[in-house]
Amino acid sequence: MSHLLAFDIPGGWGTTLGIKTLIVMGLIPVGALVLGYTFLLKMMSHMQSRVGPMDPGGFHGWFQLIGDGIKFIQKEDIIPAGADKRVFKMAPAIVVMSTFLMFVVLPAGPNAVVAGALHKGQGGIDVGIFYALAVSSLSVIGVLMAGWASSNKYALIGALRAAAQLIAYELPLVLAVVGVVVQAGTMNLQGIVFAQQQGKIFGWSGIGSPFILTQFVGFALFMVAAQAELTQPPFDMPVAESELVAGYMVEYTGFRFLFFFIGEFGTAFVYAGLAATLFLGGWSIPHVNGEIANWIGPIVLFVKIMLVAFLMFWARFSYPRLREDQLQALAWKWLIPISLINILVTGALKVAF
Amino acid sequence: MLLNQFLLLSAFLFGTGIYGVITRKHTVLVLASVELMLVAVNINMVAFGATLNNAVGQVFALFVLTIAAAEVGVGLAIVLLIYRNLRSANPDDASVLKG
Amino acid sequence: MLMNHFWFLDHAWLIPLIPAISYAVILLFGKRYGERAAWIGLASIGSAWVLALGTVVQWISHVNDSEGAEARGVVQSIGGMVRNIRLAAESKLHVEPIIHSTTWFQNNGFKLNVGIQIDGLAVMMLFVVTTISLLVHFYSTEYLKGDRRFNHYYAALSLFSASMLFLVVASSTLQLLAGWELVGLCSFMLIGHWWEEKPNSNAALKAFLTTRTGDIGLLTGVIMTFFVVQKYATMAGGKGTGSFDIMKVNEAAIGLGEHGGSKSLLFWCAAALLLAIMGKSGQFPLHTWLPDAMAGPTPVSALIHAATMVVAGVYLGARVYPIFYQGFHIAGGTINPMAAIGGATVIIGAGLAFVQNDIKKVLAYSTISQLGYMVMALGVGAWTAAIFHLFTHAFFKANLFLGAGSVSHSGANHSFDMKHDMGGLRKYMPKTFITFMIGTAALIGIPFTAGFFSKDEILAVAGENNFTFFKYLGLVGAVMTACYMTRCVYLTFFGEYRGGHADAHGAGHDVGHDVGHDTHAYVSDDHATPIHDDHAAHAAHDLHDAHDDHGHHGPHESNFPILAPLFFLSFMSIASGYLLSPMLKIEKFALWVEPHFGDDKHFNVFEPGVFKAIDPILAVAAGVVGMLLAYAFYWKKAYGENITERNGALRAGKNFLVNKYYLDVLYTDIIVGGVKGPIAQAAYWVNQNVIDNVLRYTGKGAAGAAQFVYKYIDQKGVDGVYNGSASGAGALGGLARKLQTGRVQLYAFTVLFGLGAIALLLVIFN
Amino acid sequence: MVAQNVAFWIFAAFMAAGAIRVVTTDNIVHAALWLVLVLAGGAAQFILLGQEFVAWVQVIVYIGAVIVLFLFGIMLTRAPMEAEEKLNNNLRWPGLAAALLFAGTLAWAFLDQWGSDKIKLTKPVRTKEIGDLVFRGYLVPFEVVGVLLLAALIGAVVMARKD
Repeated sequence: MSHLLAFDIPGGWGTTLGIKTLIVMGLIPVGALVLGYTFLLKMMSHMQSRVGPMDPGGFHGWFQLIGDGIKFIQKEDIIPAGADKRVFKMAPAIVVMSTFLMFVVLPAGPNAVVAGALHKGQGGIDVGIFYALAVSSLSVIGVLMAGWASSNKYALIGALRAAAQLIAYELPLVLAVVGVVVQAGTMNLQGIVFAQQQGKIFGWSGIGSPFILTQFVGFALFMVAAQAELTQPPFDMPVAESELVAGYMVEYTGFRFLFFFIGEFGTAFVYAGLAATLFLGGWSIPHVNGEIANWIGPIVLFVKIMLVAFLMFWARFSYPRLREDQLQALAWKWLIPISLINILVTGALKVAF
Repeated sequence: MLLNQFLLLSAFLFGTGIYGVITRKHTVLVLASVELMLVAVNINMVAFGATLNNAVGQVFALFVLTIAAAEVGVGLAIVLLIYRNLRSANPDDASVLKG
Repeated sequence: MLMNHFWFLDHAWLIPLIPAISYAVILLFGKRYGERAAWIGLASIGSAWVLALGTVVQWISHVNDSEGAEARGVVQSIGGMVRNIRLAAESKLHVEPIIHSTTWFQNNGFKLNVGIQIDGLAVMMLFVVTTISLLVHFYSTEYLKGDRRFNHYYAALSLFSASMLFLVVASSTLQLLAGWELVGLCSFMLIGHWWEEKPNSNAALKAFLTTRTGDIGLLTGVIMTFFVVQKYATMAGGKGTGSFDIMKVNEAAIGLGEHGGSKSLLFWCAAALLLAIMGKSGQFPLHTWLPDAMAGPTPVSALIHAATMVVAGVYLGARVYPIFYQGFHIAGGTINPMAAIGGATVIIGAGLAFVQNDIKKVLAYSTISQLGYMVMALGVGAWTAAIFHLFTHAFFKANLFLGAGSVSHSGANHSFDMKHDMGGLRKYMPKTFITFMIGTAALIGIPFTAGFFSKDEILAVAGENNFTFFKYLGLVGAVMTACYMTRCVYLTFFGEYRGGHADAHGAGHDVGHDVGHDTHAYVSDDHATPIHDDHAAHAAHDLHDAHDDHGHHGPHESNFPILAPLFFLSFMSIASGYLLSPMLKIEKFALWVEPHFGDDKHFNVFEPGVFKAIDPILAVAAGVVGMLLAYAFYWKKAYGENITERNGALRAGKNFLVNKYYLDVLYTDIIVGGVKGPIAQAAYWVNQNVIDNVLRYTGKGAAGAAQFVYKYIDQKGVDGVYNGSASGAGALGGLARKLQTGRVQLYAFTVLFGLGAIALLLVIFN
Repeated sequence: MVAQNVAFWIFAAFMAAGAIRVVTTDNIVHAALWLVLVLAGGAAQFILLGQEFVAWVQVIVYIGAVIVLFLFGIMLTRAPMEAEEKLNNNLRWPGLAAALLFAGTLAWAFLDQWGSDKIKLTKPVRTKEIGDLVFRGYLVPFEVVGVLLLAALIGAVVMARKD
């Protein structure tokens, strides 16, 4: 049974690949739905005193999300007359694909890495976090394609805003991670987890060395930048309903819109997972090793993801939208210099100690 | 795998890039064709690096990538300037030097 | 022991760091604190001063410990702090410097080290720089009160001190270069402190650009030092790797010189570095920036002239002295570029000081002259004497400059014009007068002041090393020094007070002092560019004037922040001389500052001179002669008033000096002006009668010939050829023009196709 | 090795098709998107060669930044939905000649020189090796490239700003 949890599936590479693909394709929507249900529907309703999402199905509006899903799927798939059909159809798939690809390197236990077979024994691919950030940048292409192919001014403006925003915030995102990488001495996510689990703080190994304690600046930068990458409030100019009527998604209906929805919340899920892995120790609990770690790893990771996601959505539902120039100024004048200084200080301390 | 299959692929891409540089009527596409040529060069370097079993090829490819990024930045700025001055992105319209 | 013997020496890097931090703090937060920002600067330089004092004490005890053989055990037991103490031949002992360096980066076997190198020379400089800087900081609190950029002034002052200290403790020539450039930048900032007035910004630019000329030399020289090391390492066998470490550079220079390796490399290296010294230390002919630098606030002038900017050049010379010593064959006793430049500067600077009406300019030219002494001393192999003169000169020149500032600030309505705004001030400001007189005495070399000992030392060692010419050159310089300083003192402190009534002055200079600011003395002095309508600039000075309303109530004594540094410096102007005097059998200074250049056996130039009674007698005689001359000339008017106006020869001499040897106007004035008069008359006659006739007949003959040539050869033959080739070229060009389609992509095609064809050919024929 | 060869030819076919479309399509945005395919194929080839790091650098720099800049530039100036009249000029045949000449010469030289050299992959290159190489052996070029990037950044800003 623990074989299955560890993604160490018996059988040829074809079977393995198939099962792994299925696992990922199943997990991402589930994660997206969990986040959507817990935070978008329940948390927001409580915070903002909304009654609608609390109603369907009786207890706490449990049916709301399922109902939404059914509604999206049964709707007609409309493609605007002036649209570039192939590009229009491909765009949501690329956005979702980027999310799926990111998820692949996230470790959920000592052996449980989807992309673990590449270098067995190393646990995951060598450049893990770098890979994740690289494929996360693919979604920009999808967004631009969607915005351009819709043949709609709002969509195009939204896509351009999204592209400018995603490029601007990718820098602090990557640079914030560099601090962690420098401290852990590896880009392998599994290695980063182990570095935190087995690390020491001033010689005391009681709680390991979660990098949130040493890289708190990096954590703050990562959270802000991730928020912007997700185009969530307060950085949601690309999809701003009140100005652009949902931006690049304006022409999408039915299951294509559902794709974007899943992409959005799935990406939030993965970013929360990355933040949990990079800064909170991932699946690990200090001093818990061996077979048992394979069992509780996924649970621990899930709890940490929910913790981080709570922070994300808390910010999302609390702050008003920034202006476009404020958004760029924040990235270029504050986050990037701060993250560069963070790298400098981290490097100096790494050499010093 | 043969080294040559990578080299031939890169030669093909390079040729395509040359064709694009000479024939495209939009400056951005000329830049894109230059990128094709640079990718061809990168494939060459990485293939040789793999043949020699070291990381030097990768390092050079990284330098090429960096320079490509800088080239695109400056190139697009130039394109924007040309567009602003001539209201056209066709390199044929920028023919002040015509004798 | 809580703090080991070497704590201050090991942590000397703190000394430049503290003022550097203060710079950042003042710059970033200075506005918030207003004038209290001065105290940040003062506190930082004060703590740097304390640290420097600590290094002095520890270094001296270190040297003293190393002298006795029984103390060696203690020193060695300190372990890695000192590498090892070697006893050289004839029990002559050079204490090794304390070097702490770390590899900044390395590439292919070459390591770039950065760190600190602390030895007697560096410790001495640390002491001088921090002391003068501390006094200048303190002085400026009063002098610049109410200035419009008070904070920036203090920030720049801090950075100035920091960069000079950084240069001093540098352990590699590259660090030295960095400090050097920073010093240049800071002097630019400070000279142009009141940049709103055009002359000031011009002066700053001139200083910067002139020293930059020299900096080219430094950059070249530093690069060449790398190859000096490489060459030496290669000579020793094996793969030679270059280095920028000063210790290695010095060792290599000595080694190359002793073993006859590549003298020309050493020579050019020394020449390049000499160019750097010329630029920075105001040596002829690159000295012209230094007097213009008077445009800055007076405390800055004191700092520049006594402790930081100009001294950097001499320090460089002392730091990598083996390069000069070997490159210029100083041991040979023949004239070498370094001594020649220094000697020329002594005379030239002193000569110019005679004709200045601006007290600061007198002092500026005096500095040039004294720097000439130092460089000359280095050039004649008197290392210790040069450094000792640097040491004493720092104190008395700072004393004089700050005294001049005091005179101007409190006595002369912020003017520096001695002729028009000063005179008789000894009654009004007796304390300033006394300190100024002590400084003057030291500069002239009155017996038993600091300048007497140090200048005497230079002359004595020059004589010993068979540089007799330079010895007498130095004596002539001493006569001139005494002369112009007596004039300066006379004009400033004796006679009748001439300032105070603006309308009593001629129109030419009233621009200068009515403005109520010292920088304008610069304008009035040149008489070249009287600026009459800079009232906008005056408005900016109003703050100062408002505070300074006493300026209109006649001359009076300065108050404590100005006088305290003066007293201290006066004390040092006398006391600092007693560290080295062969006459009195004191050789402490030589013992404490002599550096270790890596090869004691072959390189030992640090012996103080041997005392011979004739030397001080000559020097004193020179001083007395100079003073008597000036006394007769200016004071008693033995030749009547205005002899320079009446006597043609003297007038010419004076004009020569007033125009600064015509260096600035060399071509226009000499060539155009010299030809006027009798020469021109005679030339005109010859021209009219002889040449014209010859020409006339030659011309007629030539015209005939020319007609023929024109008609037949030129028009038909030559023109035909040219016309033909021109039209041919035109036709060809018309063809070639077709190629210039202006289509970028066609060009790209041509290039790429051609490239492909060449590649194909290469493949085929390979 | 068979699997890798198969993968290579599949990727190579995609890349070739993409490259041809980049230089022939009449829609600018489509051309940029085809270029994405070529670049992604290049990254895939790098992974086949065991050179992971440069593959992902290619993805993050080229696809994530360069192509986005292209699309951005195209859309900022004008983003026509319909195909333009023609995006190729009348230099088609000279261009083809130059391209064939170049590609042919290169191919000939390659075949001549490395006729049957095989790539024997022993182990993938670890990122650590690249770091060591860049920061030790190639430190100076690295610094120079850094300065170049800064210069390009400033240059691009200066050129593109409206005054």
